[in-house]
Formats: sequence, C-alpha cells, structure tokens
Amino acid sequence: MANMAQAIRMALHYAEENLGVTDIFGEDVGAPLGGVFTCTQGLKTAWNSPLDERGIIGMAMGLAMAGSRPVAEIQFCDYVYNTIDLLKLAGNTCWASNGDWNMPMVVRTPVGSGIRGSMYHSHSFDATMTHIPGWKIVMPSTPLDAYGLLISACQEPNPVMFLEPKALLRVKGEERIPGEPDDDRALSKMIDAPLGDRSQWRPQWPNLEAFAVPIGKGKIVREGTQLTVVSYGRTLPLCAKAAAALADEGISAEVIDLRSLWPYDWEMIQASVQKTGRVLYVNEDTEVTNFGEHLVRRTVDELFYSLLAPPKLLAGKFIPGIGLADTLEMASVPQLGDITEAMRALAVQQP
Amino acid sequence: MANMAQAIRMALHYAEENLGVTDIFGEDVGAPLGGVFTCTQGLKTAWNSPLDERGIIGMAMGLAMAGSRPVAEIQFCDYVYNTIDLLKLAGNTCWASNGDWNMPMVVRTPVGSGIRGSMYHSHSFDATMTHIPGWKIVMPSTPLDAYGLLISACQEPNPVMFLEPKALLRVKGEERIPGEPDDDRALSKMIDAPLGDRSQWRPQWPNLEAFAVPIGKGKIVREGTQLTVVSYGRTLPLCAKAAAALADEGISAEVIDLRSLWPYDWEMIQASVQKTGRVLYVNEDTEVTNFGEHLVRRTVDELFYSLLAPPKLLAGKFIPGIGLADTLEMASVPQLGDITEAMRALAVQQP
Amino acid sequence: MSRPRLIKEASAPLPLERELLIRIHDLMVKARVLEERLIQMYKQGHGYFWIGGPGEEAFNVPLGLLMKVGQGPAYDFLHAHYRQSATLLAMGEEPIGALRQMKNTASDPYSGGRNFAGHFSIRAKNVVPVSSPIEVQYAMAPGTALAQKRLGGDSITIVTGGDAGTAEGDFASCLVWCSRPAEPLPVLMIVTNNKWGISTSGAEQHGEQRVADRGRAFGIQCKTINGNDPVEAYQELKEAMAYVRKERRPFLLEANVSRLYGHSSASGANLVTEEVDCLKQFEARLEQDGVLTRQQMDDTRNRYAEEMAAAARLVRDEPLPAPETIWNHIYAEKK
Amino acid sequence: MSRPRLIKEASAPLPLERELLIRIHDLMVKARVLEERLIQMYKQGHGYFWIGGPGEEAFNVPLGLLMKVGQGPAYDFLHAHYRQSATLLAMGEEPIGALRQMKNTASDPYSGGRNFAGHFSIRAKNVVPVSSPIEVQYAMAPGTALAQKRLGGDSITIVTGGDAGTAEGDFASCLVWCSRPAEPLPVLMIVTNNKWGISTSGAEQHGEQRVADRGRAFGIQCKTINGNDPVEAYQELKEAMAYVRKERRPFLLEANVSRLYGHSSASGANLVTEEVDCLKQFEARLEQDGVLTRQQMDDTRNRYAEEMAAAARLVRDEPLPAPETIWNHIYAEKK
Ligand SMILES: Cc1ncc(C[n+]2csc(CCOP(=O)(O)OP(=O)(O)O)c2C)c(N)n1
Ligand SMILES: Cc1ncc(C[n+]2csc(CCOP(=O)(O)OP(=O)(O)O)c2C)c(N)n1
Ligand SMILES: [Mg+2]
Ligand SMILES: [Mg+2]
Repeated sequence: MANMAQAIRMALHYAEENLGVTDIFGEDVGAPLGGVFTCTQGLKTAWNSPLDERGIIGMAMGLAMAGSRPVAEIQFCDYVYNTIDLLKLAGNTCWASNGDWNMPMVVRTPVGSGIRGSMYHSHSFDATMTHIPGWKIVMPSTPLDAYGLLISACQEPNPVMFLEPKALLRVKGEERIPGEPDDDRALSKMIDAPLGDRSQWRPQWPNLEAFAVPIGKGKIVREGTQLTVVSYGRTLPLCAKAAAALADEGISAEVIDLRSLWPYDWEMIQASVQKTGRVLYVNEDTEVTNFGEHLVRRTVDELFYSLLAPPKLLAGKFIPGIGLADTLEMASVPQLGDITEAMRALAVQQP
Repeated sequence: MANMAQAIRMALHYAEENLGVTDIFGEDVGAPLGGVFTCTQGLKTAWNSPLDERGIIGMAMGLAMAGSRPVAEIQFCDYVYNTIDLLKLAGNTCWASNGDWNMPMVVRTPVGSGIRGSMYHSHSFDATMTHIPGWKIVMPSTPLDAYGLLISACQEPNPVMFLEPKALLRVKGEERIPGEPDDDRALSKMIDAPLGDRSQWRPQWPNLEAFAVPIGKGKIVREGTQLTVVSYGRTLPLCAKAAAALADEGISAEVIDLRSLWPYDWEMIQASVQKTGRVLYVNEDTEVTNFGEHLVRRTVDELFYSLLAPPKLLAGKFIPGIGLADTLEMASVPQLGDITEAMRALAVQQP
Repeated sequence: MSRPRLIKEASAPLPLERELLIRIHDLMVKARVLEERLIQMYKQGHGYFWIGGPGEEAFNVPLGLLMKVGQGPAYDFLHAHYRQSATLLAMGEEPIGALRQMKNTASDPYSGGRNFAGHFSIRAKNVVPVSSPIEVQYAMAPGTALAQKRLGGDSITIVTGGDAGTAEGDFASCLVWCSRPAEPLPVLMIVTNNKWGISTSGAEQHGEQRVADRGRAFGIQCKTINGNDPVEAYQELKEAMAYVRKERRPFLLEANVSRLYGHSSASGANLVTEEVDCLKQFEARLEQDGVLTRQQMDDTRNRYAEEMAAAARLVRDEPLPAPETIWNHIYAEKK
Repeated sequence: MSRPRLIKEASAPLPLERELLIRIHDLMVKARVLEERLIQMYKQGHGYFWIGGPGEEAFNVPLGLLMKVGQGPAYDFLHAHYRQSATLLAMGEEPIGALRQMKNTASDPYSGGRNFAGHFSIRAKNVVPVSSPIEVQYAMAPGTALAQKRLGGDSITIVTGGDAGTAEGDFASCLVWCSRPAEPLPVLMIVTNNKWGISTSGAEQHGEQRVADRGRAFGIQCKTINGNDPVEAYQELKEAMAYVRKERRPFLLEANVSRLYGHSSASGANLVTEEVDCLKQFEARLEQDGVLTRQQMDDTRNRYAEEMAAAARLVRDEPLPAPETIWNHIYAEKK
C-alpha cells in the first residue's frame, strides 16, 4: 500500500486533474526535489517559491481571491510562526467582508516529532492553529485518510490547514487508495522520482478515483467500553497499539482518531464518553493552552455528570523545544509507554 | 490617583533611573507622541522605531543579548502576530543554549476590547502567549499592580510579556503609587504632555519609590465562600462588580485577580476552589484553545474530587474578529451581565 | 529606465482634455467632501473612528479612473490601504457606502458594520478587503497577479500603501516575488509617501532618498512623482500601467502626497495648514486656464456637500447589525 | 562607493604576509577536515543530521581572524548561520565541541545535546546562538549593534546568512534598521551566496543581479566579492570592517562561495565536483608561490585528520543528556 507521502501526492494529482487545483508551491516543492518529504514529486502544477513563508501564504491568499485553487506548503510547521497574522487574515476575510469574499486555499505542513528533528523540525501546530477562527483543520494518521481529507480540502471554499504528521509520512497504509496498484513496488516505480538526474523523468499516475473523507468526521479505530482515548496524528497509532496491549490485561479502550481538529466530531466523542465515563486526550503539542485542554473543557462542560473519573490530557511537556538527543525527545513528547500507562491509570482510577 | 497609563509611565521612569533600563522603543513611543496611549511620554530613553514589528522584537532581543535592558512596545497586540516566531526564539534561547544566554527584555502591548476598536484594535493575546514557553507573562488590572509588575518585569533576567488591558488604561486607581502626589491634577500637570507643541516640554517626575509586585502571585480582591472567580485584565473589575451585586442576592463569591498568567498562582486558586468547590474562569480571548481551558484542565486534573459543580470558562466567542458596531462588540466578549449570570448559574448549579 | 520628464511650468496649458480635467476635479471634490463629512460624523459621535484619504485625491482619482473595473482575473485587482476613498469613487462607488461603514450600520456594504471607515471591500470590483495591519496587502498582491498573468490579457494588480509601512518585510517580499526571473508579475506597486507614520517622521526612520529606489536592485522599473498634481499623476499612472499591462512585469511608483487631516481621528482629525492642498492647487490652475470658474467649482462643492448631508441623515437612522449576526459568514458555504 | 578593485592575476605574488597565508591555510584545512569528520559521523550513524560549511572556508576563516573576540558590547558580535564552523575555528574554538554537538552528547558545549550540528553558541565570545529559522539573525543584529554604538569604541556586529534567505523580510528589516538617519548602526551584513537554497536555484527566484545591490537604495556601502579566494576575502573583509568600525555605519558584503557537500545530510552530503573548491585552489597557489610545499600541506591535513579521529573516538562514548535535564534552563536565575 501507499505510504502517506505517496497518498498526498496522489491526492494532489487527483486534485490537479479533477478539482481545479492550479498551484502547488512552496520551498523546494517543484522539480527537482518535489518536497523535502517527496509529497509533491512529479505534479504538473508544482513550483518552487522563494524562501519566504510570508510570501508563500500571501501568494496563496492572492491566488484564492483571484479564483485560482492554491495548495501551499510550509516546509516545516516550525517555520510558520512568522505568518500567524496572515493565517488570521485568511481566516477572517470572509467574516470581515460580511461574506463577500472567501478564501479557497489549502496549506500543507509537516508537524510533530519522531525524526530526531531537534528544536526546529519537531514542532506541533495544532494548539496555535485551533485558536485561529475561520479555518478548517485536519490531520490524518493513515494514507487513506490523508488522501480523502486532502481531496475534501481541495473542494472547500474556505481555508484548510492540512497537518502532516511527519513521523507517519513514510509509513505504509493498511487500506488501499482507490485506484492504487496492488503492488507497492509497482506504485513506487510509477510515481516516485528516481535518484540522480530527474530532468527526463515523468510520473505514471495510476487511475485514481474520487474518495473524500468529510471534514469534521472522526473515526473509531477500536471499539471499547471502559475508557475513551481521543487522539490524532503521530500519537494515534500509539494509542491504538496501547489499547491492543491493554486488551490483554482486560482493559477495554475505545480509540477515536479525530482526523478533523476543526470542526471536530463532538458527537462521536460524546457518545463514546457517555458510554465509558472516562476519557484521555492525547496529542504532542506542548500542554499549556493546548487544544486537548479545549476538549477537556468541553467534556466537563457538557458531560460532567457522566464522568466516572476526571478527563485527562497527555501532551508534550511545556518546555521551549524538543532536544536533539534521543533521551530528550523521548522525554518531551508522549511515547507508547506513557500512553499505555496513562490509559491504565485512568481505567482503574477510583475516587 | 494615577491611571494605568500614568502608572506604567512612572514605572518606566523608575526603571530608567534605577533598574538600568536603556531603551524604551516602538512605533510612536518617543517624542512627540509618547505612545498612542501616552504610556511613554517624557521618558528619557524613549525612541521611535520604524514601522516594523519584527524589527522591534529583533532589536529588543539584540539589545538584551548585548547587556542592555530594552522595553519594547507593540502598538496593539493585534499587530504582534507576525513576530510569533521571534517570541518563541526569545523564549527558547536560554534553553537552546543550555543556559549560556538569557534574554532580559520586556515587551509591552495593549490588549483586549472596550474601545470599539473593531477587528484590529480589540485582540486578546493571552491564549497565544501562554502557549509560548520561556516567557513570564503578566497582566495587571489596577494602576498599582501595573506599576509593581512592570518594575518586577524590568528586574527579570528572562523575557517578560506585559499585557495592558486597554479598556483600563485610563481608569484611575484606588491605591496610591508610592511617591505619587495626593492630587490627580497635580500629577497630570507634572507628567502628562501638553496638547499642541511639546518640543520644550519636560516632565517633572514625582519622587517615586521602589515597589515590586512579584511575578507569579495573584491577589484575592474579594473573599467569598460559595464560588471562586478567577480573571485578569478588563474582565477582572467586572467580576468584582458582579460579585458585589451577587452578595446582595446572598451569593458569596471569591474573586481572584491572577495578575501573572505565567507562572501563575496555582496555590491561591487551589486553596480557593478547595474552599468553594465551584470555579469560574473569565477572560476575553476567543474560547477555543484558550488559557482558561488550561486552568479548567488543571482544575479537573488536581481538584476533581473537591468540585461541587463543573468548572466553567466564560470567554470570547470563537469568531474571526470583534465587530465595530456596539451590538457586535457587546455580543462577542464577556460583559458585566454575562459574568453575573454565569456566576449565578454556577453558584446554584446542582447535579 | 525612463528619464524624469520635465515638470510642466504652472503657466503651460494643462495637457489633458478639458472633459477629463473636469471629471478629475469633480471626483476630487466629491472625495474631499466625503472625507470631510466622515470627519464631521466622527466629531458628532456618529462613528467611533475615522481614517481616510483627504490630501491624496490628486493621485487617487486618476488611479481609479485608469483601472479596468470588474470581477475576476480579467480585470484589475486593487489591494488598497485605508486612504483610498477617492479611488473608490473614481471606480464608480457611491459615497453613501462609506458613510454607512462610518456609522457601522447593518447596511454597510463593505463589512456590515464590522470594520472601520475606509476599509473597503467589493468583490464585484476586485477591491480586496482593506485590512488594518499595515503592508500585508503587498504579500497578497503577487497572488492575484499570478492568476492574471496565467489568464493572459492585460489586467494588472495594483497595491497601495504608505511610506512608513515600507519598513515591514512584506514590502520587500513583494519586490522579490514580483521580479522572480522564473515568473515576473504584472503588479503596479504604489507607495503614497506623506512623510509620516502617525507621529513619526520618515526623515528619522528611512535612509532611502526615494522609496522607489528599492526597486532598482531587482530590475524593477521605478519612479517618484508629485502625487499632489492630478495631471502628472494621471500621465505617470497611465504610463506605468501601460508598461505593466504590456510587459507583464512590475513597476514601483512612489507618489508624494499630503496628509491633510493628520493621521486619523486618534490624532484629532483637524486640518493641517502647512501641507500642500492638492485640490486648492488644482482649482487655482483650472481657474487660471479657464477650464472652470470659481463659481462652477463652488457649485460642485455645494452640491456634493448637500448630497452627503442628505446621505448622512439617511444613514443616521439605519439599524446596527443584530448581535446574533456575529455568527454569520465565519465560513463560506459550498456553492 | 568604493570602486571594484582589479582582481589580482593568479600569477601575481600573494599580497598577504607569509605567516598569515599559512595561518589561513592551516585553519581552512582544519575546518575542512572537521566538516568531513562530521559528515562521516553522520554516515556512520553517530549523529542524526549534518549541516555545515565545507566550501566556505576561504571566506569564513578570514572573517574569524579579523574579529575582535570577547564577551560583551566592547567586542564584536557574531550572528551566524549554520555554515560557519571555519569562522569559529578561526576565533579560537576547539573542534571537539562541534563533534560533541553532532553526537548530541551532554558535553556539547553549544547546546548540551539539544541542537543540530553547526548550531554554535558561545556567550564568552559573543557568538549568538545559531538557530535554524532562516534569517531571524538579521532582525536581531541591529540590537547588539545599537548597544555597541552607545558604548563607543570600535566593536561591530557581524551577521551572516545565505542567498536564498534574503527573500525573507528580515533581511530587508536589517537594511532599514541599520540605515536609520536617526541612528545608523555598525553592522557588517554578510550574504554568502552559493546560488542555492536546498534544491532551488537562485537564478529562478532572484531578480537581483547582485544581492549586495539591495543596500544601495538605503545609502549602504555594498560590495560583491569572490569568497572562494581567501586573499581577496581577507582584504575585502578588512576594508569593510575598518569602515564599519570607524564610520559606525552598515556595510553589506556579498561573498560568492561554493556548497561542496550539497545542502545537508538530507540531500546526501556527498562531494559535489562541479563547484570550485576554495581549498584546492588556494593550495595550488600556495605551492606555486612557494609558500608551502605539497608535502607540508598534506602533513597538515593528516595531522588534523588524526586529531579529529581521536576526538571522535573520545566523543563516541560520552553520555547523552539525562531525560530529566529537559527541565533545566527554561529560565535564567536572577544573579
Ligand atoms: C502591522 C501594523 N502595525 C502598526 C499599525 C498601527 N498603525 C496604523 S497606521 C500606522 C502608520 C502608517 O504610516 P504609513 O505607512 O506611512 O501610512 P499613512 O498612514 O501615513 O498613509 C501605524 C503605525 C498597523 N495598523 N499595522
Ligand atoms: C524560516 C525557514 N524556512 C525554511 C527553512 C528550511 N531551510 C533550511 S536551509 C534552507 C535553504 C537556505 O538557503 P540559503 O539561505 O541560500 O542558505 P544556504 O543553505 O544555501 O547556505 C531552507 C529552505 C528554515 N530553516 N527556516
Ligand atoms: Mg505615511
Ligand atoms: Mg544558498
């Protein structure tokens, strides 16, 4: 099966061909590199921009206002923080103009830890982004969801932030993307750029099919009865793994992949928490003024009297960065052991 | 008594004279204007910068690293959002260099609604700022606290964000600033720049005295037994007012002025909530991924079994801006009526 | 690089057609009277804040007249700042909209009572929403220009801003993005230089002799003109636009202008008598050249003054937006 | 504006003193061998990421030699980017620190195992922490320079960065802030132009003939030099620094350099044979002029190679920082 980087590339190809996407651009997004994570290799509308994140977001906004359909990339979300004002502007333009203008643009950016990226290739962006109104925000944890969410994003009349968990970009999926060939190696031959000189290379795209994951819908990746775990991105598969391990100890956990951070699937969370009475939110952004805290707040706001134990958040430590050394990265953001432990503790907690 | 703008000015004067402050700068901070809210009139080290917020924060960082003591101003916090990367950098420099460097700088910026400032003179900054590690963050609600916190800020070896609730800048205090003259008009004559030509004007500073409000300490502005209200900035006096009104209805509310947002006085909150069992957090930033949600999360994390009702947050609506029309502003951020109602509802809530 | 044209002596006959001169004058008066009315509304408490363009009419009217007005990339885009009312009137906008925005009524056609005066937004005319943050429009302008270049045709993107704002990085970004060898863009970058940013004089802050010189390193055509002369402004804008339309390359035009009522209502909004008043100057010339008589010009002004007064009375009783409308238009709906 | 000096013919005798030439050569070799060792460590799995400056030694060594090294505003400040190892060695730094940072050991003197290779930070030498975000150093440089100017004396601020990064607004901010008429600042702005930003060629993205031309509009002295020639680099840097030290005004110096091992380990970190190798070229000249023999130069290289190998062995067994140290140094303590 395709990995997430290939899935993104295929979705963008589909969007170029069928959804009117006109510009896929950013630093090193065009030939020869096709993106530092290969997500934009071989795409016909991909081009390289100057090294200027403000220019990139501004270009996307201008294109969107002129009726084009841009998909902009910020090479690492760590470098998006000088554009927050522009992101806010993109998010408020429809409202400020009382509905006159809208901004059909997509911004993709890799987020999170997992590649020993040190202080500036490990940032999370979900907390900062969910505080910006007017955007839709998604973050897939599987190639198929990446494919389907990106296709939805390219159909949106509003700005969409597409967060790519970089630790999962090279992980192969377990579900087939509609149209992808049976054989991984065949797919790679068709769409992965060769090493060395690429000037003559052209991809051979499979016959991709429409497949949209609606923005705003979560996914139950494992059913359970005793506690609910809600996560997204890098930590989601760890939650699923932890749940599987805990099942052997007789603990039944329901795992929700939120997929869309804004709007998010409150109905799904609500139904699950009403069933289990216990909920753990997991993400890896730093834990102060964290989106998981919003989810905790809403939980106590609306479900207080259904709770059997306090809702919990497991997130990144509130420290200024993720250090390069293995020891530091592991201690800074939730790992499998931390998640398993937090789930176990919550499952058994008694007043 | 002095208003908050005058208190800030006096603290800066004190800091220039006694604490080694070398540069007070920003857009229109120097002569002739002395700041759009008059906070920097007549200060000997005040100077006007280019219209470039990134340059302002960068200048402060450079000065701090070279052993100067800068106090930079961002004219409205609404215009700080293209510098978030620099604020993050200022906050991580000590950590990234393993303690080798530090950043003794203060950034002041007016925040919040209350002057019909429309979309770009009404922003709050507490949510975004509290998500940035390595800073200390304060937000006074009285002139005396503004004076004392700014003096503490100017003594810090770390970056300090000083948030000025613009709705309160012209409100006179109820406590005397050590050294200020008895008569308001006398003070105004001494330190407020005249209208018209100011080229010959020099302030006459009162004999100000040292007075530091420690960063990290809250203040109980009203004692109570049935519920706790925690707020800061513009909404704090409204909370106090609401508590006074509710006292007539027989509802006893304890009101805490947090003053320092990071680090904050958890001991004070904890003790109060353990006493009352009910807590309402009030601020006016938009309510998704809001600092009040952090406080709610910590409350359920540590005090779940002391709670008699779910902890509540009353904050700004999650919409893209505060509209100019009176009707829109009033509907967007907590007003006295909203706060009173939320307190009353929480006080009487039963499972 | 086009050589500086010799500025015509004030005694030489006006080089534009009589009808055009009258049209320009009419619009300049209309814009001035509009701004004066807005200021008055502010002072009478019928608005919270005023900011606008009195003193820039001589430049802004020709700009609006020369634009290709319409919707979508086949037409010109305007990324304006908050001193552009005269351009908007020259583009055919009715002044009552500005009054409605001043009074933040629900009927405000630009923001529904949400945004400040002077913050225009008209999708049907490619007027991108004016937003308060200085200079961000320069970051967006290359985007509309790229769409226009792709389409073919001769439409262009116009972006305007003040002198102080050029210190923001976005001004430099625009220079970089418009002059990329891989894809130069049809952007007319305009700086209206009034020598001030609020209370701060450009002379302390800007080492550039001319802001326009910043284009040179990028091979961008650039020029500094007297924006107080509508005839010069018209001719230079026409030439610059013709270049951008044809060459599909950027042009950086700096226009020296006046700030006749200070920065905004925050600084009092009172008439500044030391600055050149472009309208007075132009009227003297029109009279001298026999294009219009004093009487005719006074009539024009009085007519507009009455119109604006009537419009202001109308607006005064229009309702504010309802509180629950804060929830409208957070998102656009799929069509 | 100083006129371009005629580049000396390769046949003319080297215009620097013999001892200095040997010192420069020695440091260039040392820096090259250091970078090669870092690359090897990466390839052998003793580090997660390599980025550094092989190909920039001819420029970076003279820079370090000419700096006034010490702590505080009486000394020069260096706001560097990540290709500056040769400058650091020329400033007297021992190479083992770079190896420790590569291996992210607790003993890493620059970040305690927290940051990437090449991210130096030495307060005692006024080396401001190198941070990964491109170009932010240009926003900070005016701050250290202002403190220096206030103090009096002749210390200056040096800021370096790549060519692609000049597209960020911070580069323009630095031009603006350094050339304010109210307070010009002693900043030597350097751009090392290797014609690439990762995989993107400057030729597509940059309309400037010379990046250095961007200073002209601000009245900033500027020059473009051949950074592959250590003699030219030394002389030009010396002249530029003398100007900044004396005039207390900015200078913008662009140095054309090579990127000998590609962008970083992310692009393979393999030797690029098409680019000029400044060390090879310099050695040919030293040999030709009889300054050093091939044998002497080989000896130097071998000596450093052995030293680095020994250092790398030492570092290999040093411990990583302990997990709980993530909590250290979030804040500085009051002294
Ligand atoms: C990013 C940003 N910073 C600060 C402000 C506050 N502000 C509004 S107008 C202005 C001065 C603008 O001067 P200039 O660019 O010369 O335009 P002018 O008003 O003179 O036409 C300032 C500082 C703002 N609106 N946006
Ligand atoms: C703000 C920011 N954006 C993107 C990156 C990713 N990045 C790292 S190096 C680089 C290219 C830099 O090119 P240039 O400025 O020419 O310096 P060089 O590496 O060629 O010396 C990019 C895009 C970054 N580090 N910082
Ligand atoms: Mg101006
Ligand atoms: Mg480069």
